[in-house]
Amino acid sequence: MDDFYREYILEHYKYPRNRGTLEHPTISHEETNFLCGDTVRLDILVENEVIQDIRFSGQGCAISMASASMLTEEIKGRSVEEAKAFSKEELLDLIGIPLDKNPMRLKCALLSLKTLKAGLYGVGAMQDEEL
Amino acid sequence: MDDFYREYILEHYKYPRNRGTLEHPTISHEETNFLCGDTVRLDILVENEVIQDIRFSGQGCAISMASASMLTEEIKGRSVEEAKAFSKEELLDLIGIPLDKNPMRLKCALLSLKTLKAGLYGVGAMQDEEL
Amino acid sequence: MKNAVQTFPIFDVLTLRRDFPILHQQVHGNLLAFLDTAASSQRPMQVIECLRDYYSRCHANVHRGVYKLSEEATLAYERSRGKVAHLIGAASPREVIFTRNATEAINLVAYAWGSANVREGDRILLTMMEHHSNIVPWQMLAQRVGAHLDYVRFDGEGRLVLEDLDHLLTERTKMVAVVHQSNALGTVNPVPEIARRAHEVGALMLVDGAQSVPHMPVNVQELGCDFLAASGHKMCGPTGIGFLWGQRHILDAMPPFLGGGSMIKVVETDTSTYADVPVRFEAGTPAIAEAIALGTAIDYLNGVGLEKIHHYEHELTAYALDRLGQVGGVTIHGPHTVEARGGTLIFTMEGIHPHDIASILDGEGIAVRAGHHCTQLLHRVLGVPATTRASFYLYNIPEEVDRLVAGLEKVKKLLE
Amino acid sequence: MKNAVQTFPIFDVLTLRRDFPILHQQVHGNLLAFLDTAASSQRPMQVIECLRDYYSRCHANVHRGVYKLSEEATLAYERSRGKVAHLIGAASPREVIFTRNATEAINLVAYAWGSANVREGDRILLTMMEHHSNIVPWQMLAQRVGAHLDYVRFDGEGRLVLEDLDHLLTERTKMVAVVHQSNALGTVNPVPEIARRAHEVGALMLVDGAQSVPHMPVNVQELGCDFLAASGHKMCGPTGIGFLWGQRHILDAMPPFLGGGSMIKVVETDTSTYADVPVRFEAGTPAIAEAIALGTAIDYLNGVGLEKIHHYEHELTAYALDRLGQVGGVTIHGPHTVEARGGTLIFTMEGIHPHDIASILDGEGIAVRAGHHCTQLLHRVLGVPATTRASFYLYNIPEEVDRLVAGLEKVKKLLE
Ligand SMILES: Cc1ncc(COP(=O)(O)O)c(C=O)c1O
Ligand SMILES: Cc1ncc(COP(=O)(O)O)c(C=O)c1O
Repeated sequence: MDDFYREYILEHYKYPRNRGTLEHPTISHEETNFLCGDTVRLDILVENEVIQDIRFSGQGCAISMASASMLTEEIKGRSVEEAKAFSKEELLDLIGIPLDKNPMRLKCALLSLKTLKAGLYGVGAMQDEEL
Repeated sequence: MDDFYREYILEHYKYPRNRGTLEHPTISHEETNFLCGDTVRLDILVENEVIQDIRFSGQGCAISMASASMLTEEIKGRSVEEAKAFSKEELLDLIGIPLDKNPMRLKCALLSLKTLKAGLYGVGAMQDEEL
Repeated sequence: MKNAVQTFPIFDVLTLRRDFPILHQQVHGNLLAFLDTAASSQRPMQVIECLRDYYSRCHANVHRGVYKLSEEATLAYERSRGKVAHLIGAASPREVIFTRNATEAINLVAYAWGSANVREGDRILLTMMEHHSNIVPWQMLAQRVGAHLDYVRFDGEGRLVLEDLDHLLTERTKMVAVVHQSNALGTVNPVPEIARRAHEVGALMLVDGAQSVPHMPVNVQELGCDFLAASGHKMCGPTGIGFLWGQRHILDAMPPFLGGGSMIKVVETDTSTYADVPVRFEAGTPAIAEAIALGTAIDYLNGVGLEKIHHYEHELTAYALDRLGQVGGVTIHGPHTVEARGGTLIFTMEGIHPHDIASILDGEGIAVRAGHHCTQLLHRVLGVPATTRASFYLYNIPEEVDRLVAGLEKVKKLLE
Repeated sequence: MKNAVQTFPIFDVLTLRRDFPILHQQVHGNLLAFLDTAASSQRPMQVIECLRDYYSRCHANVHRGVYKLSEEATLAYERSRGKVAHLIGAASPREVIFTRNATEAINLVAYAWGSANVREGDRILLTMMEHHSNIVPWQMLAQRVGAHLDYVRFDGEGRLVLEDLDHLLTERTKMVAVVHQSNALGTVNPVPEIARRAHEVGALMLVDGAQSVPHMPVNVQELGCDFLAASGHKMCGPTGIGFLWGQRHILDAMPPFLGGGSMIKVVETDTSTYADVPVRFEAGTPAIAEAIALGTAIDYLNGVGLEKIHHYEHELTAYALDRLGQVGGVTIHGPHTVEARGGTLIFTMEGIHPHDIASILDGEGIAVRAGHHCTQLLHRVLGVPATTRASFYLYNIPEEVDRLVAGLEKVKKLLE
């Protein structure tokens, strides 16, 4: 849908924030969307229960990459507790596009959040509805 | 269908010809219609390649019993060769009802012929389309 | 018999019948009296229109498409899974797997769960009133792994002999698979009690709900079972769709059944990683339109109310038991009261073959079934190779019972 | 682009499109251009009406009913089996088994034939371009019995490397399972030659005809194979129906797959005697309406003519290969000429993710698919995780190719 590709999204896609890796991350976690093979890896530096730094790498569509860019921007500097509580609704708000009616694209948008939560909780995988 | 239950059929059903068994049959064969559990057994006495005597036993619906009665009546005295060549069309002609449009009842009508042919050919079983 | 109709004012059956186009046709010159719902029900216009609408407006393959049609088809398909879950009180739609029919659902358990959990010497407990679809898959499993089958008997009233559980349920029993409502006798079995007993020895409990889910409120939590199987075509839905419900943790631990598209995460040359439930058990393109239309059928049944349908069928069955019981030479097999029984009854007529009964009734426009109704063990216990079966649903009326009785009198006149 | 339409005067596509109601809708403000038939085709009114008519006039369960509705349903169901048999040149309708889809058909062979015939150390030969539905069932079989899988490679043009057969085909090879037309590359494989080679070492040959049966004349005698699998929903038929064809003597010798109603002769407590083919493999209530409507779909395809459809798709594909090849940054994977290829093509665009392509095209009303198309092994060979796929059928027009090209230009403008 054209609607997905707003300026705002495209800007994050073309000029991603926090793209890259960390040398000594406290947590490093990677998730794959098996429906399309997209991958997001997050390197997170935690100090005093606060996310001091976070970087994302991987490959995927504009939606998943823009979502990772926005999420990392939003979450950096927050406490781990706050990050754990960050909901999928908040992320979708941030992205600002009506993804709820497209299950496939929703998965793209939520991939980075899934990676974040699985990483912070230290679990292997996470279902969409647990976000 | 009411049509099946013509006087002629009912008469054969209520007063079957050749019902019973033979003491020393040359051939004795039994077939079951697995769709309904109906059974027809034929005892056949062959002398000089001619069917000298034939009896049927078993249980089934009016159609299968009347058909066995008519078939045995028709086939008695014929040569084995003729009996083997007796076709399902001939039997249906004899019964005189339009069974070709009802596969279930067709099976009832043909059970006795199947028993006859399998018995004469000495094979274990026979498909409808081989009759 | 307009009067009779008014004796069961649970819902307006005559108005409801208008939803079923097939019921308004003549068969051999008489209005169709369809008394074979136990084999397969008829469908309301709403379900037929749903199929038409789906194919005319929104069909596409599900799950992987990012374009609008596929999106809509996927949402409708998953919404339907939710409707099934809600209907049977499942904890989550993820516990519902779409299959072709109840038969495939039971085979899925026998193959996927069975092969992983049943070992040589183990036992599977069935009953003598099971449908072949709840016998043969277990026989095949037993033969594959060297397990054994046991059977609970039923008594002269068509009730399970629960005392049999005392010696048949042992530590070796791994599965108890029981029909909820018999498709022949009509008996409704005490599933919660049997499930409790099964769990006491560590066995799982599968309920064959093919005949109960369409006709009464069924709640898997109240039944206390582990698996439930049912068929869409018996509950106003299309053919080609049915479902298996299973406890989430049991499904999660089960290996897949059919392999193919959708049910995988990663495929490599020698091995694959499988998707989560329920998709793990839905290989290939599912029966999309059929699943969606099953959702519409569930909406329809909920609209009338399953409690009401059940009640209505009780009234109709009581009437039928009474009227048929008065026809000379007729023996009804199964419970003679409506307590814990559904609207399906089998009978025999002294000296007259069931096929002849069904054929002659067909001439009157009355559709009943003759045969063993896929319950040969049950018929062997009854001592007859075949019976005639009349079965009712929300669209049947007392007048059809009267026509059945009149038809049976004609049968007697013709063949006696 | 009315001119373009007139360049392929094989049949009157604009008139024919009127039969497909779904094609005349707007998606996001644009006329739908449906280019995802390889996932699932659309249906003509004739098929939709067939379903409606069946449910409104003649539904009843098949095979065992003696009353009129059941008679008619049974005849229609069996007539449809005959249509399938005729379509693929089978020796007899008895060689045709109805399944849910191609996936179930292949699983049926892997379970029923496989478990009885494949032993530890045996080998099964596939190709790297197989659909997951023709890989995973064999992996599961191999794991059950301890057999091994081999794969024929494909080259840079998407053609099978037939020389691989020289060393991969051995006395231990029991089954060769090959896709007839690839659902990704579009390649049409030389099945008769592979079948001949398979038979030389005593192996059987299964052909995955999911993408060939809908699009070209397919004759099992000419292919020389032993099994053929296909899906109704890809050939103008409903979802929930597909078929397996097998050589009669092979089917006759096969043990059953699913157990249940209909597929038995005699059921006893411990064991059962099974019915003859094809019923032995159709346990439970089949997808009756769907099978009948598949027959109507076959009538429809025959009415247009499969030879003509094939020819028309060739013209359209040649046009698409030409036009797409000129879009900068687009790489088409698979044969670049229409020789031995069908109307399905996958491509990638430099630096742009297939999901974005499909999403943006959706905004233009163009439905294409993005992903691995259930061919992960193939995509791993290509070195890309996903591609975009456009696929054609008898209802597509050159104008839709032009819109696809224009859409891709828009994608580039937006994302580059
Ligand atoms: C080549 C091929 N084989 C098998 C299949 C599986 O078909 P279905 O999903 O209908 O079982 C498909 C369809 O996706 C296919 O394209
Ligand atoms: C009690 C019971 N179980 C199982 C089945 C099998 O249902 P299906 O043929 O739809 O798989 C039936 C239907 O005949 C049934 O009545």
